[in-house]
Amino acid sequence: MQQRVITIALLIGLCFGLSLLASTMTNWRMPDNQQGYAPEQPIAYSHRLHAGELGIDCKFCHSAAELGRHAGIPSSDVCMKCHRYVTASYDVTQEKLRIADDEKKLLDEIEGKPEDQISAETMQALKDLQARADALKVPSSQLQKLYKFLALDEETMQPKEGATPQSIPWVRVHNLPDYACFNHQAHVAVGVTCQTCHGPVESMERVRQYATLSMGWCVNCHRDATRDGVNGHEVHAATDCTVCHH
Amino acid sequence: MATLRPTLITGGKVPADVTRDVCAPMERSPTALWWGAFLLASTALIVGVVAVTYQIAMGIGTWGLNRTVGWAFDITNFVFWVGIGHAGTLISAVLFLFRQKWRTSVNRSAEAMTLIAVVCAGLFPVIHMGRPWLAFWMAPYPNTRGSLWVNFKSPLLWDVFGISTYLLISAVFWYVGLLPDLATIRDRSKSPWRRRVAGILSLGWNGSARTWSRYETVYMLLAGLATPLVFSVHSIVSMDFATAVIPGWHTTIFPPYFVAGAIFSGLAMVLTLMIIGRKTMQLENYITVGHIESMCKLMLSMGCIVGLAYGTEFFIAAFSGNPYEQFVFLNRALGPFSWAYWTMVSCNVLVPQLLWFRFFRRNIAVVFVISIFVNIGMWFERFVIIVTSLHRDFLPSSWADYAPTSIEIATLAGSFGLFFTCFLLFCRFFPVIAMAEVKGVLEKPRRAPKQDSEQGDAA
Amino acid sequence: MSDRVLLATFEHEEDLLDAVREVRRAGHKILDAFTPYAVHGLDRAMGLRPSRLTWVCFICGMTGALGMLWFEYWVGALAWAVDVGGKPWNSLPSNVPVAFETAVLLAGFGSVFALLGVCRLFPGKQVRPLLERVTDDRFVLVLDQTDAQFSATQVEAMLRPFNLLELEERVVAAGGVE
Amino acid sequence: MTQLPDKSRTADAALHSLPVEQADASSPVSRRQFLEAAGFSLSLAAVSGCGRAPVETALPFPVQPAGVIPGQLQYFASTCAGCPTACGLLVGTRDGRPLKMEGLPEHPLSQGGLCAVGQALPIGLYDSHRLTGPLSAGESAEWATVDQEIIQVLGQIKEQRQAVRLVTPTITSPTLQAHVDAFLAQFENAKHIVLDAVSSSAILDAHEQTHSARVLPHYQLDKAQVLVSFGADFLGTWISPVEFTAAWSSRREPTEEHPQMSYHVQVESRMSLTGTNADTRFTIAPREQHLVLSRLAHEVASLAGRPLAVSPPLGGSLPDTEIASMARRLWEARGESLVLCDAQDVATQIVVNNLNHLLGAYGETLDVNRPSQQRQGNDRDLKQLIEELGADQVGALLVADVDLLHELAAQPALADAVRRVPLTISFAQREDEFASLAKFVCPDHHLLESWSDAEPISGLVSLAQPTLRPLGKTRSVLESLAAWSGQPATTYEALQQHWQQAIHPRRQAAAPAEFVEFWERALHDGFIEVAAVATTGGEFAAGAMEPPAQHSPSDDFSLLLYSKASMPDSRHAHNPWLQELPDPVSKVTWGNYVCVSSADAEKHSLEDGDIVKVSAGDGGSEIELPVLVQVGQHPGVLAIALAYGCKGTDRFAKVGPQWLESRPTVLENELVGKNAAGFVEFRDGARQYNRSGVTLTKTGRQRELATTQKYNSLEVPANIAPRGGLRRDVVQHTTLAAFAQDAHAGAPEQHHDNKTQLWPEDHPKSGHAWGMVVDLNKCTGCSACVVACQSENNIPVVGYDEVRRQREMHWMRIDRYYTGEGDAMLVDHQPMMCQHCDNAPCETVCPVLATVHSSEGLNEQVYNRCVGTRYCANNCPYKVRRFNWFKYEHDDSLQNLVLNPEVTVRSRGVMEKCSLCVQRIEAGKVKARSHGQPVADGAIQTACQQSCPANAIVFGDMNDTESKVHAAQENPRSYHVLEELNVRPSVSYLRVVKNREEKDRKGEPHIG
Repeated sequence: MQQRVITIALLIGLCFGLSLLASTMTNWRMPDNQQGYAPEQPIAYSHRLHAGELGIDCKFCHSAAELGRHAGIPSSDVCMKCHRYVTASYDVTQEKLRIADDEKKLLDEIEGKPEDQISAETMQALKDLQARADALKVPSSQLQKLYKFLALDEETMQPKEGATPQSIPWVRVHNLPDYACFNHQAHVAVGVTCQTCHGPVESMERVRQYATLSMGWCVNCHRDATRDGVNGHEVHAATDCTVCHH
Repeated sequence: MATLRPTLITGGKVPADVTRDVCAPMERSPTALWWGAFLLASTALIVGVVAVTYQIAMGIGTWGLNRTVGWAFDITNFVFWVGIGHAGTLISAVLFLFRQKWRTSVNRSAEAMTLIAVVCAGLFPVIHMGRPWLAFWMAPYPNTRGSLWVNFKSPLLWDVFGISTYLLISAVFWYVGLLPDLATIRDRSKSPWRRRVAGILSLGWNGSARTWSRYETVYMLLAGLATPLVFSVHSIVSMDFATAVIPGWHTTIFPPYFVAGAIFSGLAMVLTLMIIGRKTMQLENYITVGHIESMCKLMLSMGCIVGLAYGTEFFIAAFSGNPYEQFVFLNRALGPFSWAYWTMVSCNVLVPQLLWFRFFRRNIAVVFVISIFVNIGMWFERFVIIVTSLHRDFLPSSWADYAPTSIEIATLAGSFGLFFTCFLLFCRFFPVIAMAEVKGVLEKPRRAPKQDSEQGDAA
Repeated sequence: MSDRVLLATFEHEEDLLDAVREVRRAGHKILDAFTPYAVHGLDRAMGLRPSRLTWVCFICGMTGALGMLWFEYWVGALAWAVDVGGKPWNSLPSNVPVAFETAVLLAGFGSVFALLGVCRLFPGKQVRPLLERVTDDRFVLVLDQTDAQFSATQVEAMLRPFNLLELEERVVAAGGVE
Repeated sequence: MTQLPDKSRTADAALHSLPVEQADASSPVSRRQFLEAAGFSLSLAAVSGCGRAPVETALPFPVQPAGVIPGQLQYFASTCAGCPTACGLLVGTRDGRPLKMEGLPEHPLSQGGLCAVGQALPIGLYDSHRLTGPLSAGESAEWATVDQEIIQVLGQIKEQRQAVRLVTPTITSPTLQAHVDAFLAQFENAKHIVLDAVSSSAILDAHEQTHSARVLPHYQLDKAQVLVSFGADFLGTWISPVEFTAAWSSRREPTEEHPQMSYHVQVESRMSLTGTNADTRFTIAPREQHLVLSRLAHEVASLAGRPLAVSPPLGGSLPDTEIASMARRLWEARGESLVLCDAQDVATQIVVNNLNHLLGAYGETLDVNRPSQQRQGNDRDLKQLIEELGADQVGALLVADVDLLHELAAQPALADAVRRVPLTISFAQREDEFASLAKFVCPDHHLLESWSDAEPISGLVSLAQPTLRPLGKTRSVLESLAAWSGQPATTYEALQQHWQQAIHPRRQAAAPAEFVEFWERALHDGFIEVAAVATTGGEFAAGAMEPPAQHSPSDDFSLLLYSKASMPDSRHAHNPWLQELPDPVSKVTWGNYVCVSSADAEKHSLEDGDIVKVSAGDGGSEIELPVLVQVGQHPGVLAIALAYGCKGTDRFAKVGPQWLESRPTVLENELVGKNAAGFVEFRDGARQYNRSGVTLTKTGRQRELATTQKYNSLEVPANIAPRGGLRRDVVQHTTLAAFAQDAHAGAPEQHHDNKTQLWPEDHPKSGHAWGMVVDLNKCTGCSACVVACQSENNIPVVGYDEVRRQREMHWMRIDRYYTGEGDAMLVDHQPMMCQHCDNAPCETVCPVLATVHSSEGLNEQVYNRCVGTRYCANNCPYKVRRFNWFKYEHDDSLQNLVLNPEVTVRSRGVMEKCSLCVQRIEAGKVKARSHGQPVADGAIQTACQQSCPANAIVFGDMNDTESKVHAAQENPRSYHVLEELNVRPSVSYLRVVKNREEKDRKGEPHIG
């Protein structure tokens, strides 16, 4: 009798544990495998928006990828190339455009009409639009952070007195161990796309480690590249140890 | 029809006596002598553990090695213990195949010694690594390195397979041999816990004739497997050196030379233990002077083979006309480490020559002393081979000296501690003599005569 | 159902051997014999056929050797051919030692586990010894009483000349005398 | 934070299991069983989640400087200020920090070479022991206050017309010199005293007499066919070693077509680096120099048909025949011959000048019109200063870039005298002996932090530019002086101003007329050639040659004070790389010692490491140091290196691993080495680095020397040498005569066939096949490459004890062998690094594939795969593998800035070795590929090759038949070390050719 109870209990435990395992199988990782790592960033920069919707080329910001070992996290002044002028968030700018259109429509309606013939509703509508426009928050909270790091005055976009610009402490997503050395230039030069290793970044709101970045993953890609070539032309992707380990 | 058997066991023992005598040490509480020995051994063991812990915490630098002499005490101890580990299998397997019945009294303890020695040996390849916690990289397991396996061309990897196989097979061999005796213990022991433990360990052995016949077959098979194994293992160990380019290592005679040396040292260690054991456990009737003498004969022959090997090395060096080779051997005999070399020669070649004389072979005290000498000599053989070859190799600029540190000496002591601690525990908790086998070789007492009619019928 | 068996206990292996021969000559069925050590010739006397464990051993050994040889070749020459000291990708001599060791390992373990299997030996197995001393210094012959022309007295008469110590009847559960 | 999801999961597991347990709470057994079950499920849950690496943030520039590419090395041309030689420098900076010093290839003097000191600059920069701000009376202060106080005190001094003395070593910077003069001009009684640790003032004084111009001639060794040097260690430390090495080695390259090379005789008392490389070497007692030179002059004069009036006395340890032949060869090569001498005795130097005049060296191999400004020390001024100080006549004493008290240790009273000086200012970067007494310490920049310029040779001006912002609140001497002279200016402004006024007008026709372009050209190239400053006089007026004084023989020793190539002066005493760099000759690291000749060692039964007391006759200064028995040293001579025992070097006490049996690098209240400057005496107007009447006594104590080489000969010990196996031909020799007949002369006869392979060669090297060739005939053993490698490859400093235990970590070592005896002795220097064998013994034995062969012929060592069995090191015939016996510390976060990010920092327990700078190879390949071109020959240089002053190392692709390395391997002199092992190295060596008659090697058969 008691034996049976025990066995049942054990079975329950076992099934429970197994089910638990099964549930986690999806993100089953070898130790040190950082795949899927998507830390929160000091500024909620959206690659989906910039690289995706706005279609900015990766190398516009990560310009060093063509020139050296590191793709490099762009320095904050790169952001300022646009955000000196674009200070509002994406939705806000869109909203503003919409309001402007409506306002224009209304104004067209009342074009040349004398004061007294303009209906109260229209006036009200105009007022409402005004109110909506004023309600819009400019600049966006995220950009404010940027300006703060750069110690810029939000109105004038001029450096604040006495304040020195700070580096933005981005959290590293793709982080190889110190004994492994990946050279971006080498790969970009032969036309390996960023997505090959970094995945569909243009669709990521917050950047996530896409590949396992395990040695096997690198080596197999090198083998395939040597066999099939990279988009058309032939390459020799060596699998010598010291290509990465020196 | 009744075959004549030589007197192997004295004192006119009958099976019942065997059971009693052999089980006695397990059943009575340990003697003061045992406690003393155990205390000594375990102290040495603790010293060793401390030393190894310190070394692993600090780094290999706590050994006296340098850029030129990369191995010294560590691998010396390794080869030494592997060598010790060879006698057991030799006695139980090889002598079994050669139908040497006298082995039955000593094979159990010899096998135990083998097991323990191989464990001691196995430690050193691990702790001698710069990063012992990565020792598992030596195993060919599937990995995410795409997929990077191990180097099957490296003798060190052969070692990994050789030693682990040897350990496992000897363990199985020992345990299988132990089964009937465990059953005996189970059936006769009074204390319930021993009954229970022996019951589990004996796997429900019941001495059925069917089981016995299969058992015999398997035992024979294991012996047949263990015999080539024992030769292969030390051949592989010798290849660690033989396949290298270093003069003094790069020698084709190493495999036989090492195997002979291994058996030599193993026998010496068995003798040392047996001579102590038979005294302390009152087993003089089972391990008789006859046993000791026949082991002495074996040891003498092995000693001569080893001596021959020493000579051959020099001859080949001279014959080869290779100045590096020649220099290494001159350096061994006359260089900074000549003291070690001559210790080796005198202990391994000169001293054992006494065993040509029956008087010495049958004189327990003398044999004991000789066995100790051989143990020392064989340790130095490995030391000489490793250190003298390394410390002065090709480029004079990188010649270096070697001196052990306290840590290394403590580690060596620790390995002896481990060995004796385990062996003492074995003597305490296991039948040191294979009862079932000894019973089989007892001298048969007179039988009551049978009726002639039976005879007639039979005829 | 249950069997009634007859246990004949002897003191010396020769007695047992002779008794076994005698009993078989008389055409009685021997269930089993129990001895403290391996009695030579008993298996022949009882007419047990030689064990087939040697084959198990051989097959395991071959598997080990060939399997390992292939694995080493695959690792060295196919999976990731790495230049090691200018040695050939597939260098047979250097593959032999490991292959050999593996062969021995598998052969050894294979035959031992086969033994435990066929003899149904496993930890925690309950044994009801027929006689305490069967693992000490007694030899027991177990005869089946169920066959037709069996009679205890006859058997006793038959065995007495072989210094029979005692004869005992026992009822055991089906499935042998263990 | 990334742990969270996993944690929560395990928590759930515990939660869900609760009700079930209550249901079954009745029986204790089942509870226990149950908990096991629960525990099991938990463990599964735990397994299901794996840990994350710690969060790492990346900080980009807020605003990125133009041209900076993250992780790319950028080179800036500059000038080395490690010593007054002012070699051209290429500073490699990465992400804004200088990492690697390289030679400036176009530089006319150093020609791309850089010495060990230059290579070791970075670790001196990232030194936490440097002063970070000014000190006032030992307390750290603000610049403003310090300036204020100093200006005020200076004001008083000006009023009271007190003497102002500024002591510096030779200043090659024209701008700084100008500001020094300007500063001193404020005062009525002010003087600039030039103190060189190792001064050559006698040479200048001699030329003042013979050429009526106090100049140091510019020695042009590249023009010298016959070269006789009396004690001048010009390849090691004398005046401009890098320049001289380049020049000297340019004449050491005999080819099959032109089997010619220079003839170099060295006459010296101790074994100097130059001596080891000479074709012929004689040893004489130091005091015989004058005598021998006079007799040589006599011989040459008579050859010239202008016999001297007085013929010098006979005797001395150099036979007439030798002197005669020396004279003959000098005379035959007149116009192309040169005599050098390091004597600090004007009379002797006058003889040298006469000799060189007779040989027509002036204008050919000697240039006094564009003199060298690398040594300006004036010892007479110094003597005077000491007297003034003694008499309390100095109001203000300013000392820059030299430790006055350390160098003048012979004057015990000096310290008190300095204390009595009203105003003492030190510009020291670290608190040295003088600084610790000085009222004010105004620390100077490290040279990589500040602007500067130099004019080593009149007419060659070069610029030094800062490569990072000053790490501390330091200030350049120039700025300090400017501030105190009342017209503060930044060094940059000062430089431009001075160049505009003084340098630009001297421009050559080719140079840009616009100053801005002129400046930019100079800045880009690092140097620019201008018109030399016209020197007054320069015409030879034969000074009277006084006959040498006769010396009565005595049993007393004569003591030689020298400086090591690895530690030329005390400013580098805090540099761990240089401290651990083996001396090129003795191979000893960490400290100085007394070199004793073998004969004397035998006589006094001395062995290496015996501590002896050396005391000067006057009973004044004495010193206790361990002995080094130095072969090739003249009997009766002791030699001790200067620049040791510097204040603050006890900081190295704990360098290297500390464990149960380790010995400290610096003993209790001692320093690294001992200061031997106490033996320097003033004699006839110059500081003398040798003195006689020195006694030596054994103390009976011992201190093992930390040498990297224990056995010093190519010949194995005779008592255990097999027949025909006495000598090992790892270094092969031949003589010029033999070479002229057969270019393959010197190759041992082959006993082996290394064509046929045991197994099929199925490892084609289709792409590149990297290889290296080292020309042993050019290599002088200067050891610059050792430090270059250390700096490039993050090689740790391991300290005295580890070196003593033969565990030094240098990937590149230089083996030094003595063979033969006396004058016939041969000394060889053999750079030894991983030979990258195609049949590498180390690779076969590694169980985990941590060292394997690359498809380009490199022997790869993968640190992160290594488990540290040391089997590979055992099996390496060249013993070039280095093991990390301990975790060598990288705790000093400032010092860690020196680490090269391209090279992994090895952890404890792994093997390492020369990788042929594979990181540079990979970078070079990527660079070429991204431009779509093949790798050009010479585009990839290894660290050792780049900086080799002798140009002895060639590296490249052996598959490229056009490459230099391929050509070098085709050279008849090329051979492999231990060829008979058929390990097929990728590194070859070029046989040594000595321009001498064979005297040793009496038909001794060789290994090979």
